[in-house]
Amino acid sequence: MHITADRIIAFVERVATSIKAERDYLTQLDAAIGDADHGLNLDRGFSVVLTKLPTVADKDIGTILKAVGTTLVSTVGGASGPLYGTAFLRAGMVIGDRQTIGAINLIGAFEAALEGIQSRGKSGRGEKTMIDAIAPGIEAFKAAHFRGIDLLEALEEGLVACEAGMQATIPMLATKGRASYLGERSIGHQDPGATSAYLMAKALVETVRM
Amino acid sequence: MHITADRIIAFVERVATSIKAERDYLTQLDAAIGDADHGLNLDRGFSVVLTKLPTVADKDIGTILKAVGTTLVSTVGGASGPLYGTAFLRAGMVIGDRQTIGAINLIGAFEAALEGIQSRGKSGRGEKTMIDAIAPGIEAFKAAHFRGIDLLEALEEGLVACEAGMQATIPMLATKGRASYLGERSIGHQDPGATSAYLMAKALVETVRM
Amino acid sequence: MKKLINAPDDVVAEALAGMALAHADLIRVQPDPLVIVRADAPIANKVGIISGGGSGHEPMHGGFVGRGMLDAACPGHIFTSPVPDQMLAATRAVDAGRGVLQIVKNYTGDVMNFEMAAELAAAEGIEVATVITNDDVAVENSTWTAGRRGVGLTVLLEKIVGAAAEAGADLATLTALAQRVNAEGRSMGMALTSCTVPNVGRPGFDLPEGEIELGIGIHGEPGRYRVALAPAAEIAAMLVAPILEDLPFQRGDQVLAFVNGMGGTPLIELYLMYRELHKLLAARGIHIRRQLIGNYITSLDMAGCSFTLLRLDDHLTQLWDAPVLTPALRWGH
Amino acid sequence: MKKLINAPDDVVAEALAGMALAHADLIRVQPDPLVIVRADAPIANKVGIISGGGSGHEPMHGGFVGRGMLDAACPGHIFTSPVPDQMLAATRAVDAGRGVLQIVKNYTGDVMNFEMAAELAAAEGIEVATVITNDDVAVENSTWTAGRRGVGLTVLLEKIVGAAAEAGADLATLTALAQRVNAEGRSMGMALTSCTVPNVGRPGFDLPEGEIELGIGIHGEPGRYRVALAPAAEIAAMLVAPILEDLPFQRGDQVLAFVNGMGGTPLIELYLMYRELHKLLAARGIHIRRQLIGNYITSLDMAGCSFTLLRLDDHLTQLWDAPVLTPALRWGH
Ligand SMILES: Nc1ncnc2c1ncn2[C@@H]1O[C@H](COP(=O)(O)OP(=O)(O)O)[C@@H](O)[C@H]1O
Ligand SMILES: Nc1ncnc2c1ncn2[C@@H]1O[C@H](COP(=O)(O)OP(=O)(O)O)[C@@H](O)[C@H]1O
Ligand SMILES: [Mg+2]
Ligand SMILES: [Mg+2]
Ligand SMILES: [Mg+2]
Ligand SMILES: [Mg+2]
Repeated sequence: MHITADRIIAFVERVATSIKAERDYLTQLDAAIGDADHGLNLDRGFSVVLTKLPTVADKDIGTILKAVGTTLVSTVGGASGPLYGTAFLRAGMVIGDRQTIGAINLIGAFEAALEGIQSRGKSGRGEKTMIDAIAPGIEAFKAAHFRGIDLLEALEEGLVACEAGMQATIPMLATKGRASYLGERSIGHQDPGATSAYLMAKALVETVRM
Repeated sequence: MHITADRIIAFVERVATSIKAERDYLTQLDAAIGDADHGLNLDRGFSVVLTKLPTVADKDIGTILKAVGTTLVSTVGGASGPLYGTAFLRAGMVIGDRQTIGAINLIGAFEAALEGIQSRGKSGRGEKTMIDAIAPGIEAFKAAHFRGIDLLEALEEGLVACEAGMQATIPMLATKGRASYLGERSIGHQDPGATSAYLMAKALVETVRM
Repeated sequence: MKKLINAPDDVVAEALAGMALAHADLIRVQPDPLVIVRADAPIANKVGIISGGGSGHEPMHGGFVGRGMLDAACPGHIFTSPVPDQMLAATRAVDAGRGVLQIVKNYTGDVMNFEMAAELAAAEGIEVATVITNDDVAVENSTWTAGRRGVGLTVLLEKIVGAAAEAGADLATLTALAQRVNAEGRSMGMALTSCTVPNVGRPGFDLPEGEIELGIGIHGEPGRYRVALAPAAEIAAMLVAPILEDLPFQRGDQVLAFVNGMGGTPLIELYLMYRELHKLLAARGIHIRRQLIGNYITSLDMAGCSFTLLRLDDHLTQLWDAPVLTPALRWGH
Repeated sequence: MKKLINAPDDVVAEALAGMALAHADLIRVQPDPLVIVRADAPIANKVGIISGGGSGHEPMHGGFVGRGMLDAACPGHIFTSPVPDQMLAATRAVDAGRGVLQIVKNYTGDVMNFEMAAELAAAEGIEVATVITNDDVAVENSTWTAGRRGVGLTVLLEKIVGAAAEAGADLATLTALAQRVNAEGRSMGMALTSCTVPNVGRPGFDLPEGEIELGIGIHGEPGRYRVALAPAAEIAAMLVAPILEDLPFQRGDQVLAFVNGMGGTPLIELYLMYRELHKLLAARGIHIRRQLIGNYITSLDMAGCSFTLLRLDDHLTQLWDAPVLTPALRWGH
């Protein structure tokens, strides 16, 4: 099973829709341990992404993802702007001018994206950030793929791990991002960035499933 | 029946006690149509008056009343400071160095006090101020006295008129003082100054009655 | 009530002590009777300019004491006129033989207390003149009422008259100038919330979430009208219209536009309101020649703002631009 | 939510438009990407000083653009770091060939966005240095966390470094100076109330009548500790103790004492807090050589305050006293 460029476009559109729908929920999560803007930030960014998509609609997947990344960097701001922006940019760079991609390309793209986030954010797992949803998701997807499982099913396994990772941020003590200023008081709240990362993963699975 | 200087001291003390007891009520009335300080202002002034009374305890009535007046001018501030201050000063000037006074002296003192308030405040009856309690009170007291009634009873008649005058401020439209800024919205509230004037009149009757 | 205070009764004295410590180069605070005096007062050969009123309007008036503005300010208790003893002490402290001008906001209490002080000063042989500001168009001006309140224009008037005094003008000239400024300016204010007097402990009036007070003064008193909360553009229009009509301001007029915060409204909203004011005036052909934006004549923690417009000519503009060095306003030195 | 605004999404742009109209002599506002630039930038032969961060902290940073302070400021959305495009545009607008210094408050988002901008500017051949302020003692400084936040000290640093840049210092000298100021200053803040982000429409957190947040930042985030409301003297002590311990400040030190309001607290309370601060420092033998009191780095309509202490020597004092002419700070001209 392969994913075509127009599926990638559909994926980005679905992310935008999902972020808009969950905007207030994400912002609310951020109010508890941050500054109440995560949903606003991402929705602002993905709204602009939607207006930019037509200009890359007939382009290769790398170009599409890099356009998403640059737009996010230029419009989101906050911590999540550079992080998600870098993630999409790096994924786009790895995929390059392909018009269709398979599981192996996806793994490469995911890992490049994660590495981009970690080096831009100087962060790792267990710090109560988006990484805690993304990293286990990638691992599970990769493991499933190497067990020989079909792309969609492997992605679904990744999504389950991603969701578990998101929920696992609740008991964590934040050591990166704004939530870290709260010290012990950050415990007991789900990380907004881990939540938006899960929404993106969910959008990907839904797009591939369609 | 005559009123002695130590009765006047007792009267002033009773006013101070009554103002302190009704401080929040007066302030609340002022919150509705003024700036929520009338009780605070008068209580501040009469508290200082209490500390000054010993210095005039053995003096004539005029000296006592003038000391009250000067102290009120120097400590109350707002509109009520100059007004009540002037009232006590003028009353003291009219009474002069008497050690006891009767109804005729009281009438003279009341009228001088009222005139002091009116000329300092450039105000008259029907403007929703302390004058609307004071003026009818004086008139009724005077009428009762000239009907040949005893001092205490005459004062009691005055007090009834004073209270009615106070209540009559409720439906009035204010045209003087802060309440006038409210225009029509001043209607329906009892004037704080008319209320404190009534409290003073009540204190006088109670002192004489004792 | 949540405030950064110790005991409600000590707020004014403690805040003034803080001011005195912070600005010892510009002012000194004389206790009992409480007066804020320019550090180098009296200034030889200069008419003294004094003002005062209830506290709770900070930085007014104490923050305007200094070179090029006030020589002394008399702070009353919160929202309560000061007592004559204070104005008399201020007058004595700043008189240099050329007389003293009292700038008084038109409130019954202020007017009467300053009047008594002026009588006492006159008895001591000090020449005193008084100018009463009454720029608030929310209140109808009628001989049957206490008249209009003095509000935002007072700040501009103190700056302009202070500059003229610094330049050596005599008492009669300053009085006439102050009267002219008062005649050429108008204000109107609004509140989003009430304010809480420390000694009272709760807001002066209730203002539900969807409502605002229009035509407020600066003492936490309710306004003339209660209307529905509206976008900034509409609120600005409600404030500007009665100001323009009243003077009236006319096409081609040049003005000093003053957007004042009531104490609890952040600067970002005041700048936003300034933009609305600018648009409304531009549409009427009125040119903003100078501006002042910030919290200058406040009502404790009230959220809201007021607009003041003062018609300018070259002379008033020069006086406005003249150097001023006070805790709250400083430029040109 | 009661605010003087039109649509929540337009607050920043409209307020900046108001600022541009009001201070056209000092600044210009470049749209898309949004940057506030000194009116006469670039200044020949001067290192450019830029800063920026989320909006909602007015007058910071836009109010500090002008002679003797910042050359440009990049305003993000409310409480959201600006994007690299803005810093790149600011860098281009102020670079006069001697390089540009970025002053960045230590927040993950700010740091990353400025970092990306610096990479882009470097690629264009503009020399860029970055100094990160992290003066907030409420946050433990550990290599395992995002580190301390940059708060009040940023204002003082921008003034001091701006003065040195105006005097002609080169980029390396300015970077070292900024690092020194950052090393010599500490801050701590508290909130009486939360604040309301226009786009959110309700307060960021609930703070019951009898409680305050201690160790807050400037983004409406909850603080480190929630404690009972206390008299001003006790609150001042709670703010001062961790500041003094941390540097540590010592008997005989001379300091610049900065009492900052969070936006909704009136000046009368800030002066009262200054008195408390003065008393606490005097008792420890620490001398206040200079002071700043007012709303300079705010959190929208939050009520509360912060203290910042900066250890001064003669050199820093001279730079602090040097002329500054910006919308929010002006003296010495
Ligand atoms: N250093 C970091 N590394 C990875 N993710 C981070 C880091 N810092 C913050 N994040 C993520 O960013 C999210 C917050 O994003 P957002 O609210 O948009 O930005 P800001 O914190 O600047 O307001 C957090 O929930 C967290 O998941
Ligand atoms: N011109 C006036 N003549 C007579 N009484 C007045 C006048 N102005 C105000 N008052 C009285 O003063 C009272 C208010 O006193 P107070 O609250 O102490 O002063 P302020 O209005 O300055 O706050 C009013 O209720 C009214 O009775
Ligand atoms: Mg956030
Ligand atoms: Mg009153
Ligand atoms: Mg009063
Ligand atoms: Mg943010």
